[in-house]
Amino acid sequence: ACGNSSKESTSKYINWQENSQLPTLDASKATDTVSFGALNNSNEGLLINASDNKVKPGVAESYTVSKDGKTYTFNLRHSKWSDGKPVTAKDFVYGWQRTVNPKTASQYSYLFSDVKNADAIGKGQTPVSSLGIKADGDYKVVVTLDKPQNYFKYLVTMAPFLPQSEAAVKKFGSAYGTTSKDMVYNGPFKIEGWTGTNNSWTLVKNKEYYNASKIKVAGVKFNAQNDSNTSVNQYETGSLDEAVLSGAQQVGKYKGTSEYHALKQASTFYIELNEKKDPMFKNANIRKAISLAIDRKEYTGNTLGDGSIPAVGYVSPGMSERNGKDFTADAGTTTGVSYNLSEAKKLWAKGLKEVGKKSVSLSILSDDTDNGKKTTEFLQTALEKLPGLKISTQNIPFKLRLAHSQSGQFDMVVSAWGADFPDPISFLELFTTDGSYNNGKWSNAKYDELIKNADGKDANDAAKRWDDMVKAEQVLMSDQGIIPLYHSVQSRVIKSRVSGVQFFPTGSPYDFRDAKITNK
Amino acid sequence: MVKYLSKRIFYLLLTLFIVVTVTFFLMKIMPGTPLANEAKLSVAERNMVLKQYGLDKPLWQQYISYIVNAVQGNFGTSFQFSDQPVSYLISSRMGPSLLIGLQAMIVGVLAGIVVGAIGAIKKSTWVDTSTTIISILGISIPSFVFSVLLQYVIALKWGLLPIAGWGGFAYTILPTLALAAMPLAESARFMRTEMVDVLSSDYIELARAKGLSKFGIIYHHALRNSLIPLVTIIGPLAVNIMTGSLVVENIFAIPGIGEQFVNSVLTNDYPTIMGLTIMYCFLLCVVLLITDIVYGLIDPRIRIAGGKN
Amino acid sequence: MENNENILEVRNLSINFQTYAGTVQAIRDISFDLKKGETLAIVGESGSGKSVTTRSIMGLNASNADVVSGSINFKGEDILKKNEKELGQLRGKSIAEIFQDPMTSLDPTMKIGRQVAEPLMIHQGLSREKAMEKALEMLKLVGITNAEERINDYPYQFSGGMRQRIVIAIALVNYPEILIADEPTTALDVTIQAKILQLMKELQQKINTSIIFITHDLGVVAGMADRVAVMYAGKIVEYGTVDEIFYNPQHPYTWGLLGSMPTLDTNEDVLPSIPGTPPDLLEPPVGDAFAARNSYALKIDTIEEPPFFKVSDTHYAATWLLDERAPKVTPPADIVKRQEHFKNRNQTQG
Amino acid sequence: MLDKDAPKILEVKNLKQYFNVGKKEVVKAVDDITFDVYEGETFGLVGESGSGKTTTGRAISHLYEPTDGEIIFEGKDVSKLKTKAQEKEFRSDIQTIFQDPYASLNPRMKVKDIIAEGIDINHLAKDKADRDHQVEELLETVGLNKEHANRYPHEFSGGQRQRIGIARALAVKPKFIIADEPISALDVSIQAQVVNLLKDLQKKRKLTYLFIAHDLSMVKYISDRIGVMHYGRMLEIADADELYANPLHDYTRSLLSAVPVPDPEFERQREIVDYDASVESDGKERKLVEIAPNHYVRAAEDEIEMYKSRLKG
Amino acid sequence: MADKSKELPQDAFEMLSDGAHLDNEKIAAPSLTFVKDSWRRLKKNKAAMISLYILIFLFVVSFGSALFPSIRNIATHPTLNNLPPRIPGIDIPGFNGTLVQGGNRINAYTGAAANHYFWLGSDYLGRDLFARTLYGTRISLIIAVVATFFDLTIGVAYGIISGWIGGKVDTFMQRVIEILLSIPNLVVMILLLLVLKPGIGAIIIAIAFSSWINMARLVRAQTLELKNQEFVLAARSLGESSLKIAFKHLLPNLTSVIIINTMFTIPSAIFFEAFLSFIGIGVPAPAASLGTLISNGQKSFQFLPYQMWVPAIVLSLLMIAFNILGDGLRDAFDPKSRE
Ligand SMILES: Nc1ncnc2c1ncn2[C@@H]1O[C@H](COP(=O)(O)OP(=O)(O)OP(=O)(O)O)[C@@H](O)[C@H]1O
Ligand SMILES: Nc1ncnc2c1ncn2[C@@H]1O[C@H](COP(=O)(O)OP(=O)(O)OP(=O)(O)O)[C@@H](O)[C@H]1O
Ligand SMILES: [Mg+2]
Ligand SMILES: [Mg+2]
Repeated sequence: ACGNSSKESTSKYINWQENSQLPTLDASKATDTVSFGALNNSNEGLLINASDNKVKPGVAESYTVSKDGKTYTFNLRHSKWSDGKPVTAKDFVYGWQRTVNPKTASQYSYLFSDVKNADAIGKGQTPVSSLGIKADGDYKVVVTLDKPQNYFKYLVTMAPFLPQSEAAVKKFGSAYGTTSKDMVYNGPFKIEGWTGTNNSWTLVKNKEYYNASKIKVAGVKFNAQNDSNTSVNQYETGSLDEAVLSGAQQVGKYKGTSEYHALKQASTFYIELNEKKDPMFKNANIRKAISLAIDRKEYTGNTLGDGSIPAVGYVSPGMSERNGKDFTADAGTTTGVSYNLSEAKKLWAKGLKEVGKKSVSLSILSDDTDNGKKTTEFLQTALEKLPGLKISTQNIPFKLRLAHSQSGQFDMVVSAWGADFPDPISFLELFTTDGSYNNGKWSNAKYDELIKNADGKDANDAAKRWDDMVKAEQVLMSDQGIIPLYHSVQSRVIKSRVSGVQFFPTGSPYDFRDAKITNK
Repeated sequence: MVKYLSKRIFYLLLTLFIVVTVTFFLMKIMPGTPLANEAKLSVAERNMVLKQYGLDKPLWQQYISYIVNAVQGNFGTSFQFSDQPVSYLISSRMGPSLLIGLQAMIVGVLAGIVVGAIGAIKKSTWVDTSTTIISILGISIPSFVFSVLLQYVIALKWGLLPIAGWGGFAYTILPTLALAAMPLAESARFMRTEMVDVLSSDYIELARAKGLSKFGIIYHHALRNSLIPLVTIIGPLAVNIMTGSLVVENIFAIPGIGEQFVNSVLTNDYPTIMGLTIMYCFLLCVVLLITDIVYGLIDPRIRIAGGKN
Repeated sequence: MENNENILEVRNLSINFQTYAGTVQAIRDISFDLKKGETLAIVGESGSGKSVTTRSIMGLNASNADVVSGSINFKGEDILKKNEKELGQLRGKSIAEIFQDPMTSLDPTMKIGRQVAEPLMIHQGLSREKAMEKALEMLKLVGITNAEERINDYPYQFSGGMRQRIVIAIALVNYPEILIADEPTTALDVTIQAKILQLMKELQQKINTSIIFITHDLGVVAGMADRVAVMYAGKIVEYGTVDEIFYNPQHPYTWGLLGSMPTLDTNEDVLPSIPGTPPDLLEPPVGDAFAARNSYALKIDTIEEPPFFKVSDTHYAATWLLDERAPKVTPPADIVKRQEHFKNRNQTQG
Repeated sequence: MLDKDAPKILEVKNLKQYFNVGKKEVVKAVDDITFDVYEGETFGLVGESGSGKTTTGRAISHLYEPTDGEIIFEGKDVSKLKTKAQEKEFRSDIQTIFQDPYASLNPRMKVKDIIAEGIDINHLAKDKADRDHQVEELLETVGLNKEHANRYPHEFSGGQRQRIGIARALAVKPKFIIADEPISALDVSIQAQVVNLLKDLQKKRKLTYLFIAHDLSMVKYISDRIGVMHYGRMLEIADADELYANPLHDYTRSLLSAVPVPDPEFERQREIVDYDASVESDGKERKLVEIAPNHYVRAAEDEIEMYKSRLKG
Repeated sequence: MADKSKELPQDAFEMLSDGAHLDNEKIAAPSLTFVKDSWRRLKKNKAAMISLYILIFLFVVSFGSALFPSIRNIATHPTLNNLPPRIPGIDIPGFNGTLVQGGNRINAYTGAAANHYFWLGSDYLGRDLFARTLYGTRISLIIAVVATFFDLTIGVAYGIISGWIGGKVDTFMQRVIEILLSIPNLVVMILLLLVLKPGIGAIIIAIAFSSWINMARLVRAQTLELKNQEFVLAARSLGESSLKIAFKHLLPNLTSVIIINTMFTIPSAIFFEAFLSFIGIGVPAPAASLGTLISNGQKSFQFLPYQMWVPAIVLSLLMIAFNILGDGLRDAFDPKSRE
């Protein structure tokens, strides 16, 4: 209606709200989106994310890929660290080695697993220097992979692949990356004002950046706070230029205004059924009945109301496309995500008979977030419409829930997966029989084979690989290996004076390189 | 006095020791590790991370080294902030909490004294009733409701003060008010009861018989005698404020330890939760100790007795 | 000693208290005078209205008190008509009071020197130093040893007897014209009591003050008083000089009081006692309030209140036994002995 | 007056009762006192506040475990009672009447149940009717009505309460009653009622009293023999008349000189004798010495002569 | 006085026959027990009586409503969610189904909702807020009552034992309390709730863990005082056993302290639960306490204010009523305050 009435500030800085604190600036240690966001705006990798799932040149002006898809050669431009020293190929070699080095204990080193010798180094079997990255002079980086990897260009945009200055790491020692001062930057912005524990930090234009003249804003002031009413109030009074919305009311207030931005996340919420603990879930009819009993439209529209979209499958839409066609469109089936209560009841009755039960009591586990609670409450009412099913609910903190999920302490759990990089495999690899996040232990030989092909034999053939993945998705859905619920959307409001901020569904959530402030 | 102090400090340490022990083992029962994406790591990588946090050793060794470290003020490394020592995390966020807590304590107690004293002096009149209602409201309205209302009305609707954040005195006013409601109510209540008692005591009667004016009686005799016992509720009030700060800091986005505590609970950052728990206990013990000592210092009746103990 | 100037005249004073249960008629139509320099003792049992009487002289009655009638004339002015401010100028200066309990009547958190100096600062406008000097003198006068050092001590550092001396110092520091002592020694041991009483007598002579002395201990009365008023159930039932009351008592209640207190040479097997308990002042009985406990009661006692009968110029008693129509009764043996002693003495004197 | 051949009902031998033993400030509430009480007599105990009178009484009724010394009641050492039955018997033989009529009755119990508590403990009533009957009788004994049985203590005046307390003590048919300042809190006019009642009961029930008071005139009136206590010590013991006629110890003299007497002529002549308590702590060893028959004074070796001459003079 | 010529009977000046008039031991006033007397004084305290009635009302309504299946079974209607209060026949803004959205007051009951009436509105799942609030009140009261139970058992027993036995035992027990006291109870709660499965059970255990301490201290202090009262000594010298003394003499005299303290325990337990709910570790859905309802409502307070106000008012009412009643009882039980 009239969200435009809110005041706007005239600051040269963009005031930005984050939901959680900044844990680290050490690219080897970062695990969360806030850190990724701060790192990718203050540092630049070989390539950088561009809109529409493309990449554009970063420190590497150009790159070539060998025929077999195993060797990448990056040609670096002349650029500087914020302390004035040049950024060279060695910095990449050092940064990557440092991340893979088991002594660093990086939690994202697995992203390197296709780089030659990475896994062996992680296990401490070979020296770090054997990693498949070499500096060819100061301005050429040569990367060797164990096997072709279709999405490698996306990986190198990510924080763990950023260059790191050996001199800086040595100089700051254990403090490296723990405050904004104990860090050097080679990106468009430097970070200032972060003590390592406080709730605010500022991206300030980096004069040493090779493209500094193209940077339009003086900087971005971040505030971490998690009370969404407070943020929206601050947004209203103009002390914030951006705020993350939560809940149907806030979304409802701004939806339809030009300030409202629904940012798709490459993430999907789904139910896993614990086939190991409750063998009845091995019965496909039961799995399907549960899925069919959920009215995802009503759920996302009325109960969540935060802009999330009903699941169209497992892989989230808008993340990757081929020949202009979104993966979900290619995989396009409604099986697995549609609502039909009468059919559900039929299948349920049939399934129960097959497993020889009359009634069952199940508990459903989820996070203790607002959405988590709403979800369990909704599912409870929805699923109890299946005769003989009694549902109890449990909501616990996220990390605790993860622990429960992984140790199999659940009947049904609402899980979420966000892709690391914009390729369907980032979703699909989860549900192979031995997939590390396959907590429900669903197993399907056909599926396993398709994934194996996509990753191995078809890895260098984009079309075949795509086809493998589409089929895998279809198998997963028609067998109801998991029950997708919705694809989350992050709803933000941004003042109209701010423009040009880029958002990405994976990796770093935003990019301020092209941001602009137009004060009226 | 020295003996008394050393005895008290011994009990303080004993309390802390018990708290450390209990929290340590409670935390160990909990599932969860510093790992963000455990499943994707190789066993070697996982062990590497665990080793970094000292979680690879047997439990009793972890316990002993925790105690040893804690004695030296080292509470380990946060799970949430990689490489950040918990002690630094706490100390760097202490300032805002202390500032707001102290302000709230001062404002609340002072206002409470005034309100309570007025109630007692005007006992059984409408003034008394209204001061009583004020104090009961202060106890009855949850601080989160109160904070939200303050923020909505004063900051958002009237635009008088910043909504939230940290940076200068103006930012501290609303959270201080929100936190001060409880101590105001409690101390007003306490003050009223105490003052009513004092006002009916023999020495007040004597003061009247001396010909002191009403004001003189209250100022010279009644106030002091009812204020002294007020010191004893400072400890409990401090707890109230600590509890309240969790909510208030969150709502007003204040980078204090209360906000951190909630965040740590939500992110299962065990080392930080433990560090903060010990911190809170320590603070509370110290407040209790100080109030006891101050009470002894300002009340002539136990000045000596306290010393002898 | 004989000085007929009345410094205080209480006339027909009646005070009620409003309580949930009804109206307590705490004192009913009492009148008495206080002469300059004399000591008037008021005796009577608990609840008979002694404190209420003195409180109204100080203008300190509780908020639920209700002056039904009467006046209290202090040097020609009615205390009951004064407002709080005027009363404040009177209290502690012209009229001072010593309270019963030395343990609780000093402010526990104020140094005693300051507490003694306070009335000086209020009423004489003395500076703090001057007032402290005078306070020190006063403390020496009431017998605080080492007064120079102890002036900075707190009340809890003193024994009960010492505290009572401090309370007396506070009362006397402005040389009041009237000193009200409401059971000043009840809480003390006999030996300390004796010392305090002696001190009071000495001081009275020094500053020539009039004392209203309240007690229920007739022994103390005998030692302190010039004149005595005996109260029962909110009324004065007999008053006279100390000798008249002790040696020629007329009211059966006074007989009872004197009889129930053995002297060191009482030998009777049974002490004369007053049976029963005092009446409830919520509904004072018709007639003589004492009738129900009086073994000498006449029928008229249950019908009509006795007026005061004059025994001598200074001695009055409110009992029908003094009416000429009343039968002659023989008081208890103990009293007869006293009356005989009185007769003999008067004869030898006269 | 007193049957001198009467047997000793109570012997207190070198009784010490200290408090806070083991802590810094030991309170020597009772410090080595010795005295006997004969059957049927009234032994008065006087002394200033804090001199240990109450403590002595409580030690005798075995509410405290004595720090040292013996209390022998009817030939048996009180702290060595073995069986529950012995203990029970002792408990019903010795009863106390308390000082504060307001604190000594449980405000939440009916008078009936207060009085019957001892009856219940010792199973002295056959049935409920018998219990009620006994209570009524006791109430009558102390001059109250049976209608009062169903009321609560707060409805009574001080003197009435004190009589309820006496009824409670009498309920278990004791032989020995410790009356700890039973009249100090009462009005003069009521005191005599209670004293008369106590005297009357003594006669009718052959009771022995330990009568504690600080009102010396009353103590003299009621007691056969009197002990004077000071700072936890017994300073003088003598027959009541003897003590008043020939007080030997300075403290006794001082006490007597301070007693207010309801006789103006006497009062005008009164002279207060001061007592300097510091003599007691001059380090000399003192014990009770029999200066005249049945007249004991706490004296050091070298003071005996002085007391003897005092007695003659 | 003589002129007051009253008809005097002939025998006016005769002695009254002995004894007959002398019985003054009768008590005229009707027998008033302690409880009756306190009740009388409480009745005079209007605020306390109103509070008492409010509490009785809330208890009866919240627990009574559990007997009606139509209120007890709180159904979700996802299509009827977030509707403001609408009471048939009432057309006052705030109760007529309208709410302010974007500056205009609009009717929220459109489409599927047109024929529904939610007296106090509905929540995000379309549950009736009236029924939810009753339910939440019930849960909050249950939590409070259980906390009280621990107060009355652990707290009272601990206090009596500590005070009565005295000596070393007392010193030790007091030390334990001191230690417990110096652990902020919020921390205790959070730690316990991390370990236990969140839910009413955990909250009750957590509250029980620390709520009794205050009671224990008060009871101990009072016991220490009573212990040396002469009526207790009297019982001891009659040979009454300790256990009986505790039950016959101590407990009845502790009742007022206990009752008064209970009046303050109850609201603080309710309050604490609300607080836990706010930081997200309260009663898990779909169960709800007043605290969870308020903190849910608080999140959308600016849009759907009734969702916070309704439970917040009930909570405040409970708190105020308990506090005023507690104050009133304190006065009523205090014989000193006898007018
Ligand atoms: N503020 C009051 N409200 C109600 N009744 C009162 C009040 N003050 C005194 N009384 C009543 O007035 C009567 C006389 O009380 P007063 O204090 O004068 O007695 P007293 O003779 O001084 O007794 P005592 O020897 O116990 O001090 C008593 O019955 C008492 O209960
Ligand atoms: N339980 C106790 N613990 C410590 N000290 C005690 C205890 N009981 C009594 N005393 C102390 O012992 C001393 C003697 O007390 P006791 O009560 O026997 O004196 P008393 O002669 O009865 O005095 P009063 O005339 O005041 O009743 C006092 O100094 C008292 O403070
Ligand atoms: Mg009085
Ligand atoms: Mg005593």
